[in-house]
Amino acid sequence: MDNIVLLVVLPLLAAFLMPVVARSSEVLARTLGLSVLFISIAIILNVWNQSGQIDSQAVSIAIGGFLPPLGINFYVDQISLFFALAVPVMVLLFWPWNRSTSIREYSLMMLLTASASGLILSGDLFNIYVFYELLAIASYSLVAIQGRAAAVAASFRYLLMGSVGSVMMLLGIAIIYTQTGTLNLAHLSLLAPEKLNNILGLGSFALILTGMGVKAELFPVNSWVPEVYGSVSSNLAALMAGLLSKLAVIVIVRLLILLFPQPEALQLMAVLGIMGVITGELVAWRAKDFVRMLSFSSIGQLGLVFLAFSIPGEMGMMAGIAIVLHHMVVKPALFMLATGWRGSLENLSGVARRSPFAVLLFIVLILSLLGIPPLPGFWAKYLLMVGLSSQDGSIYTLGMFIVPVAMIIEIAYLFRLVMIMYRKEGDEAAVNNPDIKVAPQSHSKWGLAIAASVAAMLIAIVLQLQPASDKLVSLASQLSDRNQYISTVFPQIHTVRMQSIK
Amino acid sequence: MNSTSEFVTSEFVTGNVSLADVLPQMILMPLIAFVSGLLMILMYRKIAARLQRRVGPPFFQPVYDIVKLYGKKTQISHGLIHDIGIVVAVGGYVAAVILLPIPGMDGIADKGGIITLSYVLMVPSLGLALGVGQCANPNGSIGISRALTAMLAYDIPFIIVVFGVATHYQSTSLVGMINYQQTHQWGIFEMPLLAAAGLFTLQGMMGKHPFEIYVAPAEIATGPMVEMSGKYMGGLFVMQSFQFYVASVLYASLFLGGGSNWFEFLLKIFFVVEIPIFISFLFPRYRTEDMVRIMWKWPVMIALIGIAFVM
Amino acid sequence: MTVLDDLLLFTALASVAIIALRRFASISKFSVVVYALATVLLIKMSALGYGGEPVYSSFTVNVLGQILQWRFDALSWFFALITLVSALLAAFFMSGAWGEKYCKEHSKEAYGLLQVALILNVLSMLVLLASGDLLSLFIGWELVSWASFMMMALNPDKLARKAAIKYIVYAMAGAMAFLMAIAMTYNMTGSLDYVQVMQGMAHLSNSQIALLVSLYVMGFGIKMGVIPFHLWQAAAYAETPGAGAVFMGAISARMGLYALLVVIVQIIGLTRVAAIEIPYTFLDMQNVLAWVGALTTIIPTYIALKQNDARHLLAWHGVGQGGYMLLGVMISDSIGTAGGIMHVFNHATYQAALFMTVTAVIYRTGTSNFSKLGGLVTQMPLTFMVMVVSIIGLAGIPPMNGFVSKWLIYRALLLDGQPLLFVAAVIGTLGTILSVYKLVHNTFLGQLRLEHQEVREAPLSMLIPMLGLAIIIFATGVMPGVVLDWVAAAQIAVGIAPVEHNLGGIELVQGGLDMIWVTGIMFYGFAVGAIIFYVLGGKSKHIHQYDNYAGGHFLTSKVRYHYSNHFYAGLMHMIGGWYRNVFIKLEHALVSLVSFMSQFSENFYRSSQPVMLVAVVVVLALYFVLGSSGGAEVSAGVSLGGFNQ
Amino acid sequence: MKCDEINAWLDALLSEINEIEVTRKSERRVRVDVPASSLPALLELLKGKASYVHLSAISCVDWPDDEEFELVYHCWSYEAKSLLSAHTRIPRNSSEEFAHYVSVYDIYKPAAFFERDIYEMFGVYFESSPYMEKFILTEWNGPPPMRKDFNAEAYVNDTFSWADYHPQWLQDIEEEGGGIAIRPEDIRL
Amino acid sequence: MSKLGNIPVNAQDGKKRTNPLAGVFDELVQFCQSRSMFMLHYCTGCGAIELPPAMTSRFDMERLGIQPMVTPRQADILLVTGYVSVKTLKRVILTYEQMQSPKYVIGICSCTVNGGMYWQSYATAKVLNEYLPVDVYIAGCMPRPEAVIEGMRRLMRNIEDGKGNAWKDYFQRYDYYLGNQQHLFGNDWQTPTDIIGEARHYGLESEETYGEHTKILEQHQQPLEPYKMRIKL
Repeated sequence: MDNIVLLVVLPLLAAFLMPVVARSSEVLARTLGLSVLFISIAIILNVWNQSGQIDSQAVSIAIGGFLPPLGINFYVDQISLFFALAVPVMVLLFWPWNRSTSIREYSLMMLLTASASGLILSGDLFNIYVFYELLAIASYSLVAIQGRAAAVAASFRYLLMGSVGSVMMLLGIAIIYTQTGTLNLAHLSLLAPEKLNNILGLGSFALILTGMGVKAELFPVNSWVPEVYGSVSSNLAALMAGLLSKLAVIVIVRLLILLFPQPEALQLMAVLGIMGVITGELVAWRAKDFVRMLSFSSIGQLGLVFLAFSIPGEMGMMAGIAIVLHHMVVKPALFMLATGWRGSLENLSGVARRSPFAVLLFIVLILSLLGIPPLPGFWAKYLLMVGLSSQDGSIYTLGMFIVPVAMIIEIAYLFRLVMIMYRKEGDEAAVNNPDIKVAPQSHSKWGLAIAASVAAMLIAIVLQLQPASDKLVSLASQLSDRNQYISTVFPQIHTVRMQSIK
Repeated sequence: MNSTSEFVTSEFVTGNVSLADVLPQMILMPLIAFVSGLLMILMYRKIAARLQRRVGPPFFQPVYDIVKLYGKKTQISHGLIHDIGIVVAVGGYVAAVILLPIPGMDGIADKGGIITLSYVLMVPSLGLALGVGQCANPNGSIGISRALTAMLAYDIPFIIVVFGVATHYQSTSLVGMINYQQTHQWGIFEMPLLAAAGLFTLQGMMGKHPFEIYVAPAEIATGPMVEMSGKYMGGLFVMQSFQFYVASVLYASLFLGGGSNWFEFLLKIFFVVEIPIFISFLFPRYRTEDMVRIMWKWPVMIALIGIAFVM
Repeated sequence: MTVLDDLLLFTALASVAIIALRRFASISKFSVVVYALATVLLIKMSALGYGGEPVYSSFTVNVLGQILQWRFDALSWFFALITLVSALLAAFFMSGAWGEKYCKEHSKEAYGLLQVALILNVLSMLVLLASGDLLSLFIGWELVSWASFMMMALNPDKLARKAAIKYIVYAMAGAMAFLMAIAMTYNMTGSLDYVQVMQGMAHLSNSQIALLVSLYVMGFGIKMGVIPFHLWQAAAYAETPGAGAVFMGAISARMGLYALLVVIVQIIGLTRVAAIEIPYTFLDMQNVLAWVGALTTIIPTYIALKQNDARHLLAWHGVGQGGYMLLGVMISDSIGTAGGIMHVFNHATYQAALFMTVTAVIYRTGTSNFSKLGGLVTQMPLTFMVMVVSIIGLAGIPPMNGFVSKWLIYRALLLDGQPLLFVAAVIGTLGTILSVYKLVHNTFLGQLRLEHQEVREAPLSMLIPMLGLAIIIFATGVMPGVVLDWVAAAQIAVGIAPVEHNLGGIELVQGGLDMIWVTGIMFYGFAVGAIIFYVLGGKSKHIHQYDNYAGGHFLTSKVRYHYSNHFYAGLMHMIGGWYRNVFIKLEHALVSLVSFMSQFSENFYRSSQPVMLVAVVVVLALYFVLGSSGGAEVSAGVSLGGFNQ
Repeated sequence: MKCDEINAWLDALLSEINEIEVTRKSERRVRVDVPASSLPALLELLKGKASYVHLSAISCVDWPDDEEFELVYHCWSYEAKSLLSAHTRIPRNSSEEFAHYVSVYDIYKPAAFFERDIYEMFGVYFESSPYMEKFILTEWNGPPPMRKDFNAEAYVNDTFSWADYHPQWLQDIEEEGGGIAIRPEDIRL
Repeated sequence: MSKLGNIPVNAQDGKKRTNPLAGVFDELVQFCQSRSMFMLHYCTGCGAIELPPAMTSRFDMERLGIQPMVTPRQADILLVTGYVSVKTLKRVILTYEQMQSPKYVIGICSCTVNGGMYWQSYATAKVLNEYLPVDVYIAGCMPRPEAVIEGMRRLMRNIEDGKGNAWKDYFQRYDYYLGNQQHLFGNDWQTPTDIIGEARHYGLESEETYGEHTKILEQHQQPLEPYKMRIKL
């Protein structure tokens, strides 16, 4: 169980070692990263197998034997383990296989892996900040390293927003620290009802939300998204849209559950989520470019996620997790399809004749994204709607009307695209369009395979709806269970508290 | 609702009609209708002549015309549908008159009621329209398009009147309505506004001046009749006599209490048909859109006010 | 395994098989067999049509605390019968010559896809009809929408693609309204099972019911194409490939009515709907819905009148006839609902037949444009006959079946004392008569064009289903009791008193209808007419179409002596100005609004000073936070403000 | 511009052109005799510069003795309210089938109608006129009937037959009980 | 040279009726035919102006059962009211052929008899009964309404007596009429009506129906077979 720490340590080491090793043997350096990833996956699978009880009981690991609140700890429950697994798996899937890739990029990928794993596992606010910064630096550099001028510009913008975000976050953490004197999450959680249930706590939440929101594509701080996704390789875009944004979301949610019990915090998140949904979808409606369309759609989906998590109670948690997981697999798959389909939408005219399978996959994926039953996306959306309608607040009612409108807009632009793809040969629009500069390329087999497996996974979930829904319920209940977190980290406190209640 | 307590029921309604009862009526009713219709046509032409200070046709002129037309040696057909159109046009009216109760004979009036009747009355028009269509003469088609427009124009007030009457009597059975009127009071006294609107629509239904734009002899060469010769034309003459009869009997049944005996009945129907005839020779012709406009304005308005009183 | 399991499983397997076999030539025959077998399975459940107990599926899914279940009751059975028979006839229709031509014109693949689309439509409709709770209803609903979309999208023309996109956006809007309604229902009643929801509904307030009804009706109404959501349907159905249009026109939009019957009539109950008063009017919600139905009969029918393409004309009528069904159901007495439900059957028969005839005409002549047709009756007499029978049904004139259902609706409106609705219904019927005459005249009557002189009758594979439908239209017109049996059972299933009927129609104290007598008398009349015509009149000679009165003009094949352009000119002088395309403008305005908002949002993402934006937003967020805390702890707020600088 | 001014101006204009003869018959009637070669130029001038925008008619007069056709172009000015008739003479060309002249269709569009008529009736072929084909006499195959050398009586006698005169018509009628109420000689005119 | 009143109507109806009732019936029909005449006045010339007074209140034709009709299909009498130019004659012939038998032609005004004041005109047909079988001529320039009505009554008497059979002559001597028509209109003359087919259909043909002119006609004629309603799968 303790070797879970290796998930952070090994990639970190690899990241620093790789440039060094590369000087002697390039091949070794290249394999080093991969082997670390494989080892990470093996570790997690091992942990999962060993401790079957993790479904019901989370585990806290004190690093270096120092117990929290003084020491730092990793908190391992289903959701964090799942994401910890997702990190190496997805990094592996979207690994820059290209032979010409510089070793620095591999190194940065390893850094990304390490920081992402750390971020999801940390049980400590300061560590979260540190890993977040690491993650941010890794991703700025990864964007910038793409080499293209547009990528550099995008990276700079990303950097600006990210650093402002970091400052905000640091500010928030500082406020929390001044208020409570601790940064351990479990400890904070114990103190929160007294110390943070006030205006300062709320303010710190707002700051942390804005800071983390930069990564999580939260509404006001997401204007980097389209440019970055548009200028980087599809692999990286898939990784960022699919994985990194979700990690940030999960961290925010965890903080929200543990530290900020105020309803205003939820409302703030709901407002920003709604704004994200509506602006993202609206702009995507006008997008003339496939990747840009996906980026804005991604913003919209993240808005949905925030809206879902802002619903108090388990229903919201379930809806949020469902959307997160669904988007986490679907969006990367879409980005993989985008590899062949860059450029103007008009480029894709009649593409269905050349690559029918890719278009079919595309349709399945967007159907699920839109929430068409019985595909998994529907159940997520269903939970969201039920959750929204169960709340009284006007903001949720607004959300309940905004989400369908957003979906209608989304279907309009996505199926407009599908229709373009199925255009007849010799269509006058296709022939005379000045926008067409590049002919669509064929997809890499790897990208198609990923998309196909995702589609297959979606269908498999449909066939196994019952177990999948059970799993979702247990995930949600564990994530939303504050007491379990506290009692896992501080077993003794829990018992004391229980006794005192009795 | 001023007559809810006096709920119209008819002893005929629940009784089963046997074919043996109906069979003689099936022969007699069209015959009566035909003969009365011929007389009405004669009256129409006579009144026209007298209004124009002419002598007018001899008594048997309608018969002469029909016999002559059927006696034509040669006649052209534009195809089977042309023939069938005439058959349906005549046959539809034959069916319609059996649905119209007259003194002593109810036909199958209680099997249909007034809604059915008003839709059966569309069958001849449709049949004729099909027949004319096959003539491949645009004059005919224009005529039919105008005739159907005219039907749209006068059917809306007509149907409002029918609704008002049926609501008033709480029944769609013509037999029931007539019985009620004979035992109580004529519809025209209970629903004067509806009766007035009904008279207006009657004018349109008869297809005479001022609403005869669809035949417009000088402009579209009598429209639907343009390619009709011999027995085809004769069929239309027969149909016209039925048309007069049906319109007047319907009106008499709805508002004038039908007829308890033959004398009264004939007096009523000839009186009813006389009014539109007089009107028709005093007015020039309306264009199609003006006809639609006038039909949708005055009778509809009057009938709606009438309904407001009845409801 | 119940029969329902068999049916669903069989259809599902058949869809898989058809998808797999779609490139083979024998697919058309195979699919006919499939639909025939499915129909047999359905007939095995025919006890349902006569008041039998509902048949449950043994297959359930437990997901997220919901038990999804499937069952068939009389209403489902009635709709399923129409679905399967339409599918069977459509499949038969496309199995022969039409299919070959379609393969030649498009491709074998396209034909296979059409078959796939058809079976998927049937499957999804069966799933929808079998749904036993709101969630499974929604799933079926969406499946139907997407299957329909697939069918529509098969036509690669630009117009068709546009129509399909429009459809799917509308359908999504409907589905979203439905989903919202389901979510609310769940939260209000705690369940989505029909029975429990029904019990839960009793405790809801009128305003809650009003909200639910509005949402549900919007969801279902979009599918039915009721005003103001009628814009998508006609173009979408008309542009569907021939045989597909037959099926779609017959039944697809009626799924909306099914859902409406289940949810509004059965679960919520029309008495609850009627109890909702609309403020500042004399109307209640039920009246409003009835008026929606009435307007739906009028407006699309008169739009149909202006069409110049047979397929579009028919499709617009499909929309209009949906209004009758809604109107009938909303009268809420046993006769009216019987009329509404029966009209589904009747409409399916004649609409399918009409689309088949038009498709046959297109098959032979290559066009359905009125200005390019005419005089085909001599070349395609049987097709003409089918069309005449069907248009008589569509126009609601005795003795065809359309009359019976419309009669029931009129009768119910009379009994209910609804003069304006009654007039509206009649205006719709009259408009129908006008436009069906335009249809039959401009395709089959009038002058035959030179290029159509060698046109032949539709091939047998297309004729057989057409003639079959014509027989059904007539037979159920003469003996409406056959259908009324099923309708009555369906009425019981949705909790309405069944209509009292006999084989010939309705017996009512205040004036009934006996179609056997009426038809008998009509045919007696025709016989008399025929005697007068054929026996008393002399011999006639059949002449050439150029031997025609033209004011002394000599007609030749060079002269087009035919009236099809601007058909109801006089009427259009009067009402032409009333066609203002209000709804189209409304739609455009909505799109423009979205476009405007989209541009507005785009500005945000284009902002060149993102950091400033972030700062502004943080300040705003803090302001929100402080504001929501009621202005307490001002000092803290000030200090935070200081930090921010 | 007033009528007088136009007239004065027109007179000045015409006086400058050679070979033409202008006769002002009244304030609103001008006759211009012009050689065939300069007629189109004159018309061009009239239309373009002198407001004679309306060609009311073209008439043709057959002068068999002179072996000439006289063509008269009637032009109307709405501003001057005056009618100008341009007379020209073209050779009759009796030996050939047609006389020839140029069309003024490109100046006055209505000329097509008149030229077609003259072609049919007089056999004057107008070069570059758009419709030089049969017009009113669709059944006519003979020579142009309005030429003075066309003998209509001979043609009619040649083509048609006549009903017999029935001298006893009055007796027949009187036998049947009819008759003439007022005899022709009693009619006072 | 044609002679009115001398029209050789060779054959009566093909079959002789033996049933005495049938004879009564025929007489009834003839009587009705004479009492109900729908006229189509082809207003070719000045004579047309005499018809309105004949129809309206002063003289009232309707008391004789005569009323105007607007299409040849419905009409029994063709009134040719004045000179007939060659071009008009074509239309007159077409109109006549489109009328349904029994049908009658009345030539009003002297122009129809012998060209009248247009006797010299190269464009006017002179003797109408060379091209159509004329039942009655009403001479005069123009005849008064009384004369018109008298002419109508003459026609009525003829019909009643079974003498108004000029229409049969058109079928039976079609070749003669066609020859005259071709003389004026040229050899490619034809109408869309199929007179020969009609004569065959109703048994009205005779030997003189056919001849050299009909042969010319058959060479030029567009086929006039009607489109048969038929089921060709």
